[in-house]
Amino acid sequence: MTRASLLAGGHQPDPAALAEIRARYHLDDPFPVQYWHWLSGLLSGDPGTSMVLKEPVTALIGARIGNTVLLVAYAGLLILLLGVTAGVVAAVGGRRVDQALTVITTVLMAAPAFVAAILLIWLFATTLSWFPVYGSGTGFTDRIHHLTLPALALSGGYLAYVSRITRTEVRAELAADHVAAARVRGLPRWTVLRRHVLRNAAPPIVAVSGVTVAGLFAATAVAEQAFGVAGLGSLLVQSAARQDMVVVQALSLLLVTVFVLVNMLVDVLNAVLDPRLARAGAV
Amino acid sequence: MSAMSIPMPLRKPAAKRGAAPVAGLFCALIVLVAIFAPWIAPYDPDALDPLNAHAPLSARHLLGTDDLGRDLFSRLIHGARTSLAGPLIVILAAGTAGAILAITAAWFGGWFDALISRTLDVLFAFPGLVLAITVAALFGSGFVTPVAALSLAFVPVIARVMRAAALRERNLPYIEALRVQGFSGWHICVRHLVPNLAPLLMVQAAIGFGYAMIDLASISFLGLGLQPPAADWGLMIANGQPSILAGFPQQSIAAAVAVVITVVAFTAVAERLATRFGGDHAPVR
Amino acid sequence: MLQFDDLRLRVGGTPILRGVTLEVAAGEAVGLVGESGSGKSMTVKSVVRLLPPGSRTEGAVRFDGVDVSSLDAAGLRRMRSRDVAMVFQDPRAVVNPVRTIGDFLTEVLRDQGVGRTEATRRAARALSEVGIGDAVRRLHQRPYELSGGLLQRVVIAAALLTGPRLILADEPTTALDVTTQEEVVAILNEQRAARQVALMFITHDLELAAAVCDRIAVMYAGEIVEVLPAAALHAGARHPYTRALLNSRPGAVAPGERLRTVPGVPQSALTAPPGCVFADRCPHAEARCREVRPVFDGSAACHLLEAR
Amino acid sequence: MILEVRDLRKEFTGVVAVDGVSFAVREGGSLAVVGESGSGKTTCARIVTGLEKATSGTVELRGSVQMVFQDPYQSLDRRQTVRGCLDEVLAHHRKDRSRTAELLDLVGLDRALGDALPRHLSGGQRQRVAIARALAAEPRLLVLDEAVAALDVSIQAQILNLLVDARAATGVAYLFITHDLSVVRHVCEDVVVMSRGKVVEAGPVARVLGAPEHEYTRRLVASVPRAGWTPTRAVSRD
Repeated sequence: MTRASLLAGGHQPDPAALAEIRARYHLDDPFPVQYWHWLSGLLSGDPGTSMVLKEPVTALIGARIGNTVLLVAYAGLLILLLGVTAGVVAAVGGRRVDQALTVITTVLMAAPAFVAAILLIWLFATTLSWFPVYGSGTGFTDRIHHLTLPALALSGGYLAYVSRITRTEVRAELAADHVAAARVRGLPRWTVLRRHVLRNAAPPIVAVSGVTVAGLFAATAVAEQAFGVAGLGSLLVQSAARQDMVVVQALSLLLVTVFVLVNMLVDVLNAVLDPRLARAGAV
Repeated sequence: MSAMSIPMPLRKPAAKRGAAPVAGLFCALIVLVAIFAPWIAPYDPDALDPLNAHAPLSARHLLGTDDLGRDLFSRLIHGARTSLAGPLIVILAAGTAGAILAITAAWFGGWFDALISRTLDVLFAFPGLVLAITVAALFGSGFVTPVAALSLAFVPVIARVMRAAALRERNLPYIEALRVQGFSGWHICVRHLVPNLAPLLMVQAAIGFGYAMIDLASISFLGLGLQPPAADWGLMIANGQPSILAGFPQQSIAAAVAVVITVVAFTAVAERLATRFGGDHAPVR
Repeated sequence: MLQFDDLRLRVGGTPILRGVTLEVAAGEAVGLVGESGSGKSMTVKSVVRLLPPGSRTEGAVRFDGVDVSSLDAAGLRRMRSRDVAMVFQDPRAVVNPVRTIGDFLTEVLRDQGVGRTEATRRAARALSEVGIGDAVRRLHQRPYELSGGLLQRVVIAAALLTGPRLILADEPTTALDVTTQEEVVAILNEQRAARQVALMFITHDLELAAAVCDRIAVMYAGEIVEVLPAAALHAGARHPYTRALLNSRPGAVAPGERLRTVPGVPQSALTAPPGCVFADRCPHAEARCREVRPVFDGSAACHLLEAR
Repeated sequence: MILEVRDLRKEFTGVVAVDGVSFAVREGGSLAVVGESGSGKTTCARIVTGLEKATSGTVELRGSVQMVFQDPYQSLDRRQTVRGCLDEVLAHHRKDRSRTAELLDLVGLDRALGDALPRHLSGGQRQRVAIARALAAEPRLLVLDEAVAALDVSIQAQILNLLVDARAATGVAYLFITHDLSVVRHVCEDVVVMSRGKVVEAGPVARVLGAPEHEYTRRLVASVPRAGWTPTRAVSRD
């Protein structure tokens, strides 16, 4: 079955209708030309209309973007708070603590979002019923309630990764000469940790956290699909399965744009945190 | 360097040293299982037995059966094949392409390096999963499409690390000494630069294998990879999801555990290699 | 004021120091000279307990008669911040790269409860004392904006700022050019003399040590093999290793002549033989040198010198 | 003259590293280029050996050139044995492979060390291997870029003796890049003093270091620690 006949909605479509559809969606043009039609539409502010859902892409995205942003913010907060804290604790907390956290992060890093998702669903659907395992919810509190499990599933691996990087960076700073010098000058342990270790380890941690949060937008696909959240990720997956190229193109472009923007934001933040980088960039 | 840096203890905790050989053995075992799956599996993984659906764990069915009465243990064993072959192809393709791009970029420098680096930066902005989903929408689902898309997405990940390393290596005095000796660039690259970068490439490949496995399984889980009735771990997790709510979590849990343990084992081996040869971890995407 | 009493140090089972005995009087400058691996740096770091993890010490380091290993955390901090200061080899590694020179200079004072204005005023004065003009502008600069020589002077200013009674200088000029080295050493000398501060000066350059210090201790393989007055370096050096070091310098012989070298490579405390540490390289070694460890008699540790 | 450098100039994106430098090395001679960091002396060496291209000026070389680097820990391929390293160079220059043992003897390395990897060797031993590798090609000029700076005093003395012997045995000329005036006095006949990219003084070692004429050379000579030396604070030059 060709894409045009799929759109015409029948096994034996009327040839005239088929031709009309092919012309309207430029399906006879070679792929670059099709792409150009879509791109020029996008640049004039209209990403087009879904061929399958017969709805404007802007409306489809508008209805779902709130859930995705909320989910990313929720998961991002978990990643930053828990990940960075665990990393710092592992770096300064002695060997037992470090070993325990290493085991936890190793398992978390290997547990992708969909594995975490089915484990959470199993746990909360059969044993505990603190959080709903399906749907997006309505109103802010209810949505947070619904998004808790997706956010947990989404953040696990990234949280472990951020914690690992934090641990490595903090340990590297702890071993740095200027930290030894600060200790020899008799500064209190906490002052050394705050003013020299954490302050200097911050730029790489911010960079990695930023890339991680930027990547979350793409990763929402799995978490939203697993928990039936109506968001951009699940829309992308469903549109891909229906070969609804107009929506897929618009969404992947949006996700890549967000990824690039967040990365730029992180670069700017890093230049503020580390004056050496600002200078290197200026020369 | 300065005389005052305090050396970190070189000895790893005993537990970690003990874990690497076990992980290595497990990796070897899982590869053997994948290769000899048809001889090991007790049942035909696709044999339906609707009367015996959702059978519990027993001596006949070690892990029970799924919603269609297929033996889960046999499906898990057969699933190892695509679940391992996919990441393997991704890593071989992306590793080869990434290393070649990285080393040529670092070696020639100038506008050639700038061109390759910028192209990789653009490619890097496409998260592997989004790229794979988009490509699946274009060319349809299956085994080949996601593997090809992920291979492409992994090239910049590996190439970035390798380029930085190659650049560092290229500026070491021993390379300059060889240049002064009058050796050709080709000789220096092939006989010195590449062999010295090989351990790092190995580490990158081993780490990347775990990530590729997770990404491919994610795509299967989303229904954009292999299609039923194929026995693939990611697909099994997705197929088992409705049964969880009905109280039969075996299919999803068994496949999930297989994915996690395999990734943990490969990552443990990779980290062992990394501490042995040095090098950084690949950034997660 | 400072006493090393048969100090032994092992790090994770590896011997680093094999019995160091030395005294530093108040206001005195002692040079610690030796090749890499001789343990001179660890000797000095043991004073402020800046030792790698897994270190075990025997013997004692006493400051004002108090064994530093017996100090609790607060006592150690008080000693580090008020009594002893340290200057390191590479100023660029030692000053926090993301903070300003002013932060670096004032943070210890601020921690001791000195107000911000007062701390800044004292920091500016300290900079001008080590010959850095335009102190107010310098306080707002960051380490990468200063040359290595200038930065080392900042480190020295920071060391002097809290009014210590002992400065530990670990190869403070090795990373600097020779003309810059002269300036930094001159400033160190001048400020030390003006304030009556004691100094332990680590270097591998015997002539530099002689110019800066009152006495010189020569270290080899984790031991002090000879202690002698700086003025008597050339005429008074008696230990074969000290003589070997003096003869190894290119300036020791007329141009074109062969240098009188000692064979082999420097030993470390780990590879040291049971007898005299220098026996396997010593041109005068006898049978007993290889078997019996010579006793340090206050000026040298050598069987051949005992006999005379 | 084995090497003649005329009016050499090198710019790195806006910074002039070498500015109108000329010098020459006699057949079998030994010339030192001394200066402090940033003087441009290493850039000159790298241009002579072809590692950098000059912005302008000429380098005339009559015969082959080899180089020994400062850092003995990174100037050898960490995966290559001593013998492998020397064999590779001998084969490349179509020299007799059997000379490996001869080269090891020349630089005073035990033949048994032929199968050792760099990580098994001390800094001095590595620098001997680097010198053997450079001499394997039988060059007419050897550029030594701070080749003894990273070594301990007693090892440095051994290597300096080795360099004097090797020159006597092979007739190779030296271009010695260094900051250490005592080394210059010991092994060189002529010296060029560089400061901020320019040659400030040149001539025979005894004359230039014994009775320096330029103000910078005077300060350089005066700041070397020696018997009876008292460091003084020059006019502060922030």
